[in-house]
Amino acid sequence: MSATLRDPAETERLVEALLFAAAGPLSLEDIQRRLPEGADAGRAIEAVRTRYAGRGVELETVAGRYRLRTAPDLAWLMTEEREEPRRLSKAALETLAIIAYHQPVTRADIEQVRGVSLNRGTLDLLLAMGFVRLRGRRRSPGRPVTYGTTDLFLEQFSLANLGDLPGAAEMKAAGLLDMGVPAGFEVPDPTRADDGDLLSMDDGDDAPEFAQDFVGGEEP
Amino acid sequence: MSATLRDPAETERLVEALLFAAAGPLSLEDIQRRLPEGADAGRAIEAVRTRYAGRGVELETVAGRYRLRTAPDLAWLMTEEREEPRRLSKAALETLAIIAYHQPVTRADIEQVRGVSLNRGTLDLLLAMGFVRLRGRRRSPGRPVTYGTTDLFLEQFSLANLGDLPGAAEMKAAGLLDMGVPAGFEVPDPTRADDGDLLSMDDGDDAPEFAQDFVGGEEP
Amino acid sequence: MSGDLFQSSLEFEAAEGAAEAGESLVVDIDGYEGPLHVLLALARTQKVDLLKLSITRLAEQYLAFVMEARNRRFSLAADYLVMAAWLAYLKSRLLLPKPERPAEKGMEPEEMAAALAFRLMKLEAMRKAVDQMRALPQLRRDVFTRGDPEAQVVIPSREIEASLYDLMVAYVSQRQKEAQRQYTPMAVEAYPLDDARERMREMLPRLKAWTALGGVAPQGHPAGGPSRASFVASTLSASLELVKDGMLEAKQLDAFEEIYVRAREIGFPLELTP
Repeated sequence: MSATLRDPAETERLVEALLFAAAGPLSLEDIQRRLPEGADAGRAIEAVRTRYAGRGVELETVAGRYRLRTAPDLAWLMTEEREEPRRLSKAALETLAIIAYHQPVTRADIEQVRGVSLNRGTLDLLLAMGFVRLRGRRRSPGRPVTYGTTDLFLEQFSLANLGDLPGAAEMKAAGLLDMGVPAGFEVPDPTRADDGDLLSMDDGDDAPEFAQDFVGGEEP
Repeated sequence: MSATLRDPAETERLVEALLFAAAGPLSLEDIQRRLPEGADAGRAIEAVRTRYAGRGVELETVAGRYRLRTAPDLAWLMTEEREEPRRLSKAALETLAIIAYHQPVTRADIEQVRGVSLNRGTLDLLLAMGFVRLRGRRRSPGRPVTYGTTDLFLEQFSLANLGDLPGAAEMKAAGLLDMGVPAGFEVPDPTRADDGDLLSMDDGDDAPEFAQDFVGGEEP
Repeated sequence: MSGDLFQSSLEFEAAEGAAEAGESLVVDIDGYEGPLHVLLALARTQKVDLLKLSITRLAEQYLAFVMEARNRRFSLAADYLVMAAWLAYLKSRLLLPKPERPAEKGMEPEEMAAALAFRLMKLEAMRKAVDQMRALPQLRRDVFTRGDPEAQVVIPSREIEASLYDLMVAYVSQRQKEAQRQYTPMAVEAYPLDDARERMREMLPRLKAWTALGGVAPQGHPAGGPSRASFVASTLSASLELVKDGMLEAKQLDAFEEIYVRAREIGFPLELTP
């Protein structure tokens, strides 16, 4: 085995792997120390430098230490890509969960479950991302708008339909309902909610005249 | 400049740099989207794969996406980068294997294969580690929740897709991945002998095809 | 499925050795997940294709295992005993001559044996799969992606990073917080005045000397019932009624001071001092 390891081509492979996986630049000593006895680190480093010259990834020497980095002329390709992963805030995820299980829900319903007032931006974000939609107005004083989830929501969570949302039994099975839950804790079945109980969006009290414009087709 | 960018060698450089700078595996679309118009991402990826074959760093397909990683035979060299693996119990590993090879599976399926009831913490741990996910419900009485593996599972085990699970093809050919055969094992019950009922998995295909299984399935 | 690739675990070897030794079966029961795992270990000692397994022999081995475990006072879980009973039943059905006409319902013993063999094969396949999965190159154990975290600037994900599990956790935590916020006032139980009156009347003979009202009123019970304050209040009300009836005297040295009561000699008229 050691014969193979003194093989320059093999040593080059090792140096390549070390440089790639290192959390920062490595010195000649760092590399030599980690190579098997008898391997020529210096020569291997130069071999790696030659191999990568002109490629998309190059060997760079900084303050006497070595590292692999993307070629400087490709910086344009990289800078554009500094995008944050779309991560939902805790508040947004919690709001989404309540809408999913309790839909159709009003803003007040959500606030009641969460115990804090709902930041306007949270709901807007969920609407803008396409996970939440308006579902109609509730037949109750003030005719509040209700919210529900969209098909995109189902897609995101790989659900065939709302009936596939995990219920209380699964929450229990997943160990989430061990403590602090009152007797009679129930998870509503979102499929039971029927839009038939809701008024159409244009029926709101707070925009009565304006709404008429949109009903157009139904008017004689 | 655009002439240069459609040059396959240049596209290869760009793909190399993108893969090198990526925080996780990139899909073909991820790469194509970032390349200039007209560049052939697929061809460039294959060129990179060929170029790196046998080197200390190689191109690998995991969960249908691409990443650069150190060559598996150099594991011995990477002592300083190695993380202490999180130990999974024998029960957890067996459960993970059963889910991986049979997905989508229910809790009852897992228990049937192992002949013991599933410790509550086992599935929770796999869910919390992100190796297992909820996949939907089976269309059978009680509508039990089914489980499957995640992309993270494939990334952890360096698998291009579920079809690459070791021995999966042989097991399937030998009928070992069917759930229905051992009817009547616990209690002889002629009504259960009809394995047509028991085999009806959600997507009707027990070959673990990695796809967004439930997306666009049925409308509520 | 040959057993060659199967990597024997230590417990497995223990059972194997034990089974070959026949009577002197020594097993670490804790090493097994369940009866099926024991059966698989025992079946492997027959060194045949699991489909050609002698179920009767397996049943005997298993029954010996259970017997031995019980002799050694291992407490066996119920499912081990259920399996033993089932195997004993299966064995007897396999050994009995076949009835002239087939049983009207239920499976033939051969089918049951085949089903058992299938389950063992399946479990063995999964255990083999575990070993093979362990041998796969694992991230951060065998293979490594680029190490420099700051240089990783290309972010692949376009989807949001949230799983159904995250959604469930978010939902449950909200509902739990909601439950904690709900305040249900406990119905206050009062010490009935009638009870206090009756009790004071009974106590009168013992109140010859001035006695602090606090000592006269019943102590509250930590397990429930009326509070100490209610006991004191009702006792005071009852005492004042008795004072009015001329059966009790009460005095208080100053506002907020302790109130003292004592039984009044019968016959003394009530003196109303201004």
